[in-house]
Amino acid sequence: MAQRDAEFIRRWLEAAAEAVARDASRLTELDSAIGDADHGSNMRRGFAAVVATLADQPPTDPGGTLRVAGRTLISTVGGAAGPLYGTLLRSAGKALGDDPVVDDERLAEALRAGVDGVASLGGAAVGDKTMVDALLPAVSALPDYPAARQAAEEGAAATVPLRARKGRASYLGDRSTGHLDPGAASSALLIGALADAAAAGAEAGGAEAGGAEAGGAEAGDD
Amino acid sequence: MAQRDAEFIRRWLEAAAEAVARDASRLTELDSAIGDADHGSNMRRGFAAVVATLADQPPTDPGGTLRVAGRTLISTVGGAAGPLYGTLLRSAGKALGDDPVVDDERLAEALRAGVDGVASLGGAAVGDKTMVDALLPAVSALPDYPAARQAAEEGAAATVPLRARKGRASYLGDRSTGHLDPGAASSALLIGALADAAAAGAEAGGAEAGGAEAGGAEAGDD
Amino acid sequence: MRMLINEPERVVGDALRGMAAAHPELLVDEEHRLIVRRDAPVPGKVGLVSGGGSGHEPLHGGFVGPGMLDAACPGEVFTSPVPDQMTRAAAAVDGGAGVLFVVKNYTGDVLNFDMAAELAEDDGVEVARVLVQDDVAVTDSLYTAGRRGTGGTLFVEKLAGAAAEAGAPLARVAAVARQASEASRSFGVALSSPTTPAKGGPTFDLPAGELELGIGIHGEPGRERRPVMTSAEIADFTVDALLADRMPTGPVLLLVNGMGATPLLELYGFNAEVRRVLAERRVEVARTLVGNYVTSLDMAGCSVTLCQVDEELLRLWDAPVSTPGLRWGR
Amino acid sequence: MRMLINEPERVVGDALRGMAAAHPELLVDEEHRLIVRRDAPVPGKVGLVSGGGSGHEPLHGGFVGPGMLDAACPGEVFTSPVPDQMTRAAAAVDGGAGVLFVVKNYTGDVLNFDMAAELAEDDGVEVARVLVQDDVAVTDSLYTAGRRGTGGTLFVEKLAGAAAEAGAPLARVAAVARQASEASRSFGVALSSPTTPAKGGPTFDLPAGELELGIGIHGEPGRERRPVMTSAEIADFTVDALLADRMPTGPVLLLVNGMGATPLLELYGFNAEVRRVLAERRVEVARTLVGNYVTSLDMAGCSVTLCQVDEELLRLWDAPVSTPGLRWGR
Ligand SMILES: Nc1ncnc2c1ncn2[C@@H]1O[C@H](COP(=O)(O)OP(=O)(O)O)[C@@H](O)[C@H]1O
Ligand SMILES: Nc1ncnc2c1ncn2[C@@H]1O[C@H](COP(=O)(O)OP(=O)(O)O)[C@@H](O)[C@H]1O
Ligand SMILES: [Mg+2]
Ligand SMILES: [Mg+2]
Ligand SMILES: [Mg+2]
Ligand SMILES: [Mg+2]
Repeated sequence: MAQRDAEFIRRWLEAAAEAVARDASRLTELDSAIGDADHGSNMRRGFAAVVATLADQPPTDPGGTLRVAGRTLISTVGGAAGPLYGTLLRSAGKALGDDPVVDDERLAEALRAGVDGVASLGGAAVGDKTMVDALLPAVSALPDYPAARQAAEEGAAATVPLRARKGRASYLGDRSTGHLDPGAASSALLIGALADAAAAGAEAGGAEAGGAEAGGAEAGDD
Repeated sequence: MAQRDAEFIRRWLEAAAEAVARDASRLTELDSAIGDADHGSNMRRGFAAVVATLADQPPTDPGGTLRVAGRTLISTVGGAAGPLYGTLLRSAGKALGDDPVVDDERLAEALRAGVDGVASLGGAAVGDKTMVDALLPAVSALPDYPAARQAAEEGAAATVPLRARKGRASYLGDRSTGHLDPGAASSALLIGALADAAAAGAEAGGAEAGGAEAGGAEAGDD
Repeated sequence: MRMLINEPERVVGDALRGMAAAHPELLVDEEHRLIVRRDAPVPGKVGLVSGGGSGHEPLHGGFVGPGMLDAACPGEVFTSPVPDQMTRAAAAVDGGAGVLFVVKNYTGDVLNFDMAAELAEDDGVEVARVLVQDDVAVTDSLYTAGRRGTGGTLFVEKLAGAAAEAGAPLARVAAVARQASEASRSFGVALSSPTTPAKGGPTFDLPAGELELGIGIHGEPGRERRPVMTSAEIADFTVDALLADRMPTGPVLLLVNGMGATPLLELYGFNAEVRRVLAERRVEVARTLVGNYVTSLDMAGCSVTLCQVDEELLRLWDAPVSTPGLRWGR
Repeated sequence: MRMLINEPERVVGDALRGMAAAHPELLVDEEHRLIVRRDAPVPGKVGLVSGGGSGHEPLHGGFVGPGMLDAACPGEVFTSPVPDQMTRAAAAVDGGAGVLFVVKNYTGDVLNFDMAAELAEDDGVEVARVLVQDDVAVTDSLYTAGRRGTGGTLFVEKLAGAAAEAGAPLARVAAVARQASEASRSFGVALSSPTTPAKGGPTFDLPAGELELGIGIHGEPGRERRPVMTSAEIADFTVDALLADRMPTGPVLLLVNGMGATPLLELYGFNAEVRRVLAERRVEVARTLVGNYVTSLDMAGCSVTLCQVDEELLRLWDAPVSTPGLRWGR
């Protein structure tokens, strides 16, 4: 089973930042159909801040990295997504403690704790048409990363026919059906980035060695 | 030479009211190109008030009818057109004094005095792209009514290439060229209505006998 | 482009610089995104803090000053501010009598303010919170995030602000705010979508000849789309919705609010229709406010808020207030 | 339809009914179309009367009250009122010290106010008149109807209103008004056309990606159309146009005015840019007002007005005013 260090988490979050930046206007578009047209810019701003913070003062353990990233999201995103995604990462980080390296099973458990944190903070269950619809099946599939990616994408897609019961889409009542939930869409991006990071590590021959990305060069520093 | 009484003036102003109401949105459209999009509703409101006032308390002489109509325009139109058209009719009415009947030559002179009043109040000369461009050639052609109509229409059409020097179209500078002046357009309607009234009288065999209009039934009352 | 901006990312920062320049009587902290009463903290006075996404101006920043808020925390456009702002605001305005957070009921606002309250209490500041949830367009609130906070926020901030200014303790200021919140009901109608900087265009498409009933203040589509209605018909529909939810048993404060792009001329005409319906339904209007107060950027449309008042609330409403957006008395 | 109205013909009457309901402190005469200070005529005080087409609210009706106008005459939308209104207003506010007409320089306003002045003087009321003609976008004023009156009107009405309130005689009030008028310069920019009730749609088509420079307040097209500019570029262009026409030699009052549909958030951001340019050009700003004060229905856009003040004008500016649209001091 692969071992994950701070560098792995950083690569994940950098990949997530890229994905979110690339898809920002799609996320905002989704949010304008059933929300307030800010989800893309919120996520881009938050993840750009995460990347900057981690580049500036990189924690040396995966738990610390997740906690710093979570705190950064809370301090920069705002809206519903800020506290929720911030809690996802912080709760996962807390579950990992200060261990310098963790295996995939520990990481999966930590992320499940993170999603529990999201669900308990936001009070949303699967089927409420929120990010939880993508996150919960994804972390359940971990540590099988490709399965997690697929579960997240399917979970997100499954929000389309739903009537929202949480968040501002819920104000629309029946008019919320027929649209993809923007938070579920961004969750699928985050899980996809995680799977990419894992795949890059695997390609490079296992452990936490860097992938093809620029960040990979620093993989051995830790 | 035909004789004109109060009834003739009333028929003219009723026909003018009809023409202005029919073309109100065209006048407003013209005014929105180089003005403030109110000329049609201003003229419709004012002439409807004239018709109502004259129906209510009809003066028995043409001069009095013109003066009442002019005062009504001043009290109901506002904008530039109100005082200007009001002055046109009032000055013409003053020139006619209280004579119960006047001939076409007197009426033509009175209307020339009215146009002088407009020009001196507004300070506009022919070529400034205002109602004067239609009014002045028209009253010069009187008492040849068909020629007056044609002169008004040509005078109005001639405003198209001009750069406005008076009224709010002048603020546009060169951008005022290429558009028909709304006040010149409404002046052509008023002169057209006058020519119609005269033609209706002539058709009915001269003097001030009524035309085909509903108002014609009352023509003998006066 | 209908927007007078530099770049979408700079909108809120630029606005704060401009506010600082226009209002020397306020302390505007662009870096930390705070608008604070210049004499804060006022010793012994309860501090009143609110905030929310930007784009609703004058709410909340324009309501900072004697008799109303002590501090406002502006978020990005239509995005709740972050907890750091509110914690800092609480520290800046706590005069030893504690701080009241006035929170519009949106998931984001609630989560961020709650996190901030925890942090502020860790710092030794006593914090109470009142939720504004006045929008009757949100039905089935059991199956939603609950009712939204909209126009009623103005009443809560003004009335609680007057109570705080008069020296009431935290529990009392919070009770006034809660009473004002519970007594407030709003309903909104959009005639156009707002243009958000992030999207660079309208949030939703509203074809000519249609309007949205039951909108919030974030450019979300409403509950229902209908062919255009006259001002009189909109007043009938709106007031009926308000009275069906809560029939006042005493005099009310009336807010006829523009969403940002509806001219005052039209709002006053609409007020005439609203007053007609209220008179027909025998509701007594004690005070009226007509204008663009709780807006949604450049959205055309309006909302109506009723807030039932007793003698004390009416006295608090009439009490002096001195802010950029609301000013009267001494 | 972006309009909250019943029928186009009823807009002004409906608005007056709604104003009457919202402002018991004013006397609103719907039949004769007048908004009058309730305690008018104030014995011995000069009466200040203004008016113009509707659609510019809060100008002028929202500026009636102690410290500003004694009466306002609202015309139809974008149409100067008729002489009967002004004559009646003059009679209603003449406290024996005469009446000053504040007239924006448009052919219609000038002609109608002049007719009214004649009639009022026939009735024994002493009338003086001051023209506001502050719009620097109108060049070659020899070949035009002269400069338009726009944002500077607010300064003239406030400063002359304060002088009248302080008991100055007619000649002095007129002199203050004339000084304020001569010291004021404005320039406006449209990001969209207004929607007029009479037309039921926009007055001009402004394609996305373009703006109009040098507009007035009646939805007339401007002098020039350009590709969109940033807030900073618009501020540079606008302030340059103002300073090229008149470089202040002392402190100025600054009005950063919205045309009706530009959000306060954007106006404040624009104010930051205007202040930057003014600082670069070493112009000292004594006071700033940011908001929708001299509007053009639901037009998006802004205008900037500078009014150079001496110590006395500044004192008059700071003097108390109590109207629906402008209120401060005691
Ligand atoms: N109570 C909740 N629980 C879980 N997720 C939620 C909840 N409320 C909202 N969300 C998620 O947040 C997303 C919206 O995020 P964002 O647009 O950034 O915030 P806001 O709604 O405040 O504008 C929604 O699409 C949804 O997935
Ligand atoms: N100084 C003037 N002399 C003569 N006619 C004028 C003058 N100024 C304006 N007009 C006429 O008035 C017309 C505009 O009338 P209207 O739209 O009702 O008034 P406003 O310009 O006040 O909106 C113009 O098209 C022009 O023909
Ligand atoms: Mg959102
Ligand atoms: Mg016009
Ligand atoms: Mg949001
Ligand atoms: Mg006009």
